[in-house]
Amino acid sequence: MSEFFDMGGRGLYVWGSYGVVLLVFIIEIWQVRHKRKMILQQLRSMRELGDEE
Amino acid sequence: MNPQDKMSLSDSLMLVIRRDWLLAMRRRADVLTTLVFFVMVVSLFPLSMEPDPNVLRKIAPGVVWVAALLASMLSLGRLFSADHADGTLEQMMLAPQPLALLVFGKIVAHWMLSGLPLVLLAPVLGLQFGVPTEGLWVLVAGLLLGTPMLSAIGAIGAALTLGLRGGGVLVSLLVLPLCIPVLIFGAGAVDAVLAAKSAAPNLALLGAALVVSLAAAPWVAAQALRISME
Amino acid sequence: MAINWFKYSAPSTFYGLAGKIAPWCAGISAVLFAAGLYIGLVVAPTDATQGESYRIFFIHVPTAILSMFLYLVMAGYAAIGLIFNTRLSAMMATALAPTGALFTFIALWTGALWGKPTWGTWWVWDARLTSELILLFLYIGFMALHSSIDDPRRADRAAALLAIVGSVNVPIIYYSVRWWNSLHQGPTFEVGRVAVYDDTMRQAFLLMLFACWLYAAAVVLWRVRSIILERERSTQWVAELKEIRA
Amino acid sequence: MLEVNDLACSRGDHRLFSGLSFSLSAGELMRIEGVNGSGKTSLLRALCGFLMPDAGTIRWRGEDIRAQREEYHAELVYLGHLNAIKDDLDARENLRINAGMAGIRLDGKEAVAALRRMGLRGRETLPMKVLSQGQRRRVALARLLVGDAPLWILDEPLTALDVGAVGLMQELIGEHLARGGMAIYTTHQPLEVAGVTTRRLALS
Repeated sequence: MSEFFDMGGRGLYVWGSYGVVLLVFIIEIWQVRHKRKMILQQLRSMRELGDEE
Repeated sequence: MNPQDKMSLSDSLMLVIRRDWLLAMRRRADVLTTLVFFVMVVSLFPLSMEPDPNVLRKIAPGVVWVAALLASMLSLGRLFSADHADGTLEQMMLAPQPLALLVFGKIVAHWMLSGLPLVLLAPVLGLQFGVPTEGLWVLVAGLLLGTPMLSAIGAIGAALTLGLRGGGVLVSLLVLPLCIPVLIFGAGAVDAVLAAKSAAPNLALLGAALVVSLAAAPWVAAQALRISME
Repeated sequence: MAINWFKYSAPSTFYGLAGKIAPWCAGISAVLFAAGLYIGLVVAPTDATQGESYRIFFIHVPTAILSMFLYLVMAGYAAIGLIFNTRLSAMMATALAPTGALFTFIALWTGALWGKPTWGTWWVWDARLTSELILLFLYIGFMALHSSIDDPRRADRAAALLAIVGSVNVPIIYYSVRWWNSLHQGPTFEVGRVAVYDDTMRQAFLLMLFACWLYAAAVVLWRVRSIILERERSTQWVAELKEIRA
Repeated sequence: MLEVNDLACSRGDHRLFSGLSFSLSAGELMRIEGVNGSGKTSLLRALCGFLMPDAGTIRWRGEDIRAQREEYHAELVYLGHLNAIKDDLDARENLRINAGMAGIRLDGKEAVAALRRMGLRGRETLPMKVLSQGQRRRVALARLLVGDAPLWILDEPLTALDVGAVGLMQELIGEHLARGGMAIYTTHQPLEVAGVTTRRLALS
């Protein structure tokens, strides 16, 4: 197992690559979800203001 | 109105060029600023390193080209912004001539005022860097073919960023990547001569790119102006 | 039976459609990633000349290919939006840009991590890495222009024109950089070059390529749903959505 | 001559007006009315072809204006909020260049005559910098005196003008209509031409 993570002494480079990819994907998915949450919230509050009128 | 009072396409083109020239002559400081900026950027390089003549000769074409690129970015902000601010651009778009033609005129004027002076000054700067005579000729030839392209491609960026906050920085961000081939071929031509090879392929590619960009860029910039003026 | 494409080009229809397709893309993408990573990192044999570090290939090359592909797709949508004045196309172009830029960034990052163990430098001025760098500038330019224009319609149209000009320039830039590179260093020095001699290598590469592609599709569809809501906020159909009434 | 059919325009994603139809023929004068932000300027800009309408058509002599841009522009004079005047040039140079841009060759004498008609005698060769706002507006309006374009589109032409100049404008528009021209304008000040009924178009 440790041999697998060592990658013939190149572990830092290989895992550095795949790790950053994972990180970027997580950030992007979080950002997309966050954006959706914000816009839904905004639309709901717009709707509530509209109902009061 | 008499028919001879109407203006032909070439008359309109000349009018735009003459107008921009006249306006620049009333404000010579703007033209000089660009030129001084160009000289200053080029002169900073030897000061930032050990002035080894061999190294200087090697980096000279790249330095001169990068400085020319930056200097023409600097002057791009003025290409349409003054005309936009005072309403002249609206009138230009309502001219009975194709807008692309008038934009072409503005590109030519911009090149004569900001590109041509750089071309004329470049050999002097080349001498400072110890570039041999044959290299200087190729440098001038390359700049002569390349700087009109910078004005043409730059016009697209200037038209797209018309009237925007921070337009000056944005225009460089948009235009510089598109100008990279010009830089590669232009500086490559001088490199080739310094390495005792022929500069012809580089210059031929520059020439071809010049023809294509002068044919396409005014039209694209005209479309960009229409979008920006909406 | 003819499909009515115009029906799907209406933001209101596409909003629902995208919501149905995106989870499938994401799910299949996850399965393909799992398979591709297993084959690529465990099954595929060690490369004779580059050792284990060649395994970066399985992520570097797919993201590099997709970064260029996404730019062309983005420019295509932008062109359709500019010519036919369809609002949805412009929204798709806007949604594609961030994902394309991130793929470009990944290609650059993994390229640098490949260069270090293989040639001893973090950065090589080879054709692919240099073009990727310029591509990143083009993506950033697109997003910067779009976000600095307040009027959304002008922003769509101006950015579309820029994307089209950029897509004409991408091949010119790529070949000029390649040509410049061949004069100075010779073509042997290229990141991403691996002699694929084993079937498992090919399988892993294809799996990863499709996984990345579907990932991009899922994220872009999700993002475009938010953009649609934002741009259509004053319409009746948005007000009637159940996620807003709730 | 100018026909507008079912026109709809918006700024950004905000709809200004829709379903607007009218036509204007030789000798007619039309005033666009509406409160601030009702889209008066946008309508005029759409009529010039700057602004792409969301829906509807604008025809000149029976053909869409976008299909015949250059021909249409030759028959149109537009004066907007901005004067299109360069501070670094004098009044005569400004007028000659602006006329040239509109495809009209103007010699020095003709330019001076037009400027004098606008009440700028003695100011013809002064740099624009030293002229007042009203005088600059007069230089811009002098564009109306050169050329023979039948359609005038004027956005707030009376801004910064004194009483005398307003009278002059009324006179100029009257002459233009008598020649078979047509004019469409917006204004917040009274502008009536003797013997012509002004048609009114209200934007809400």
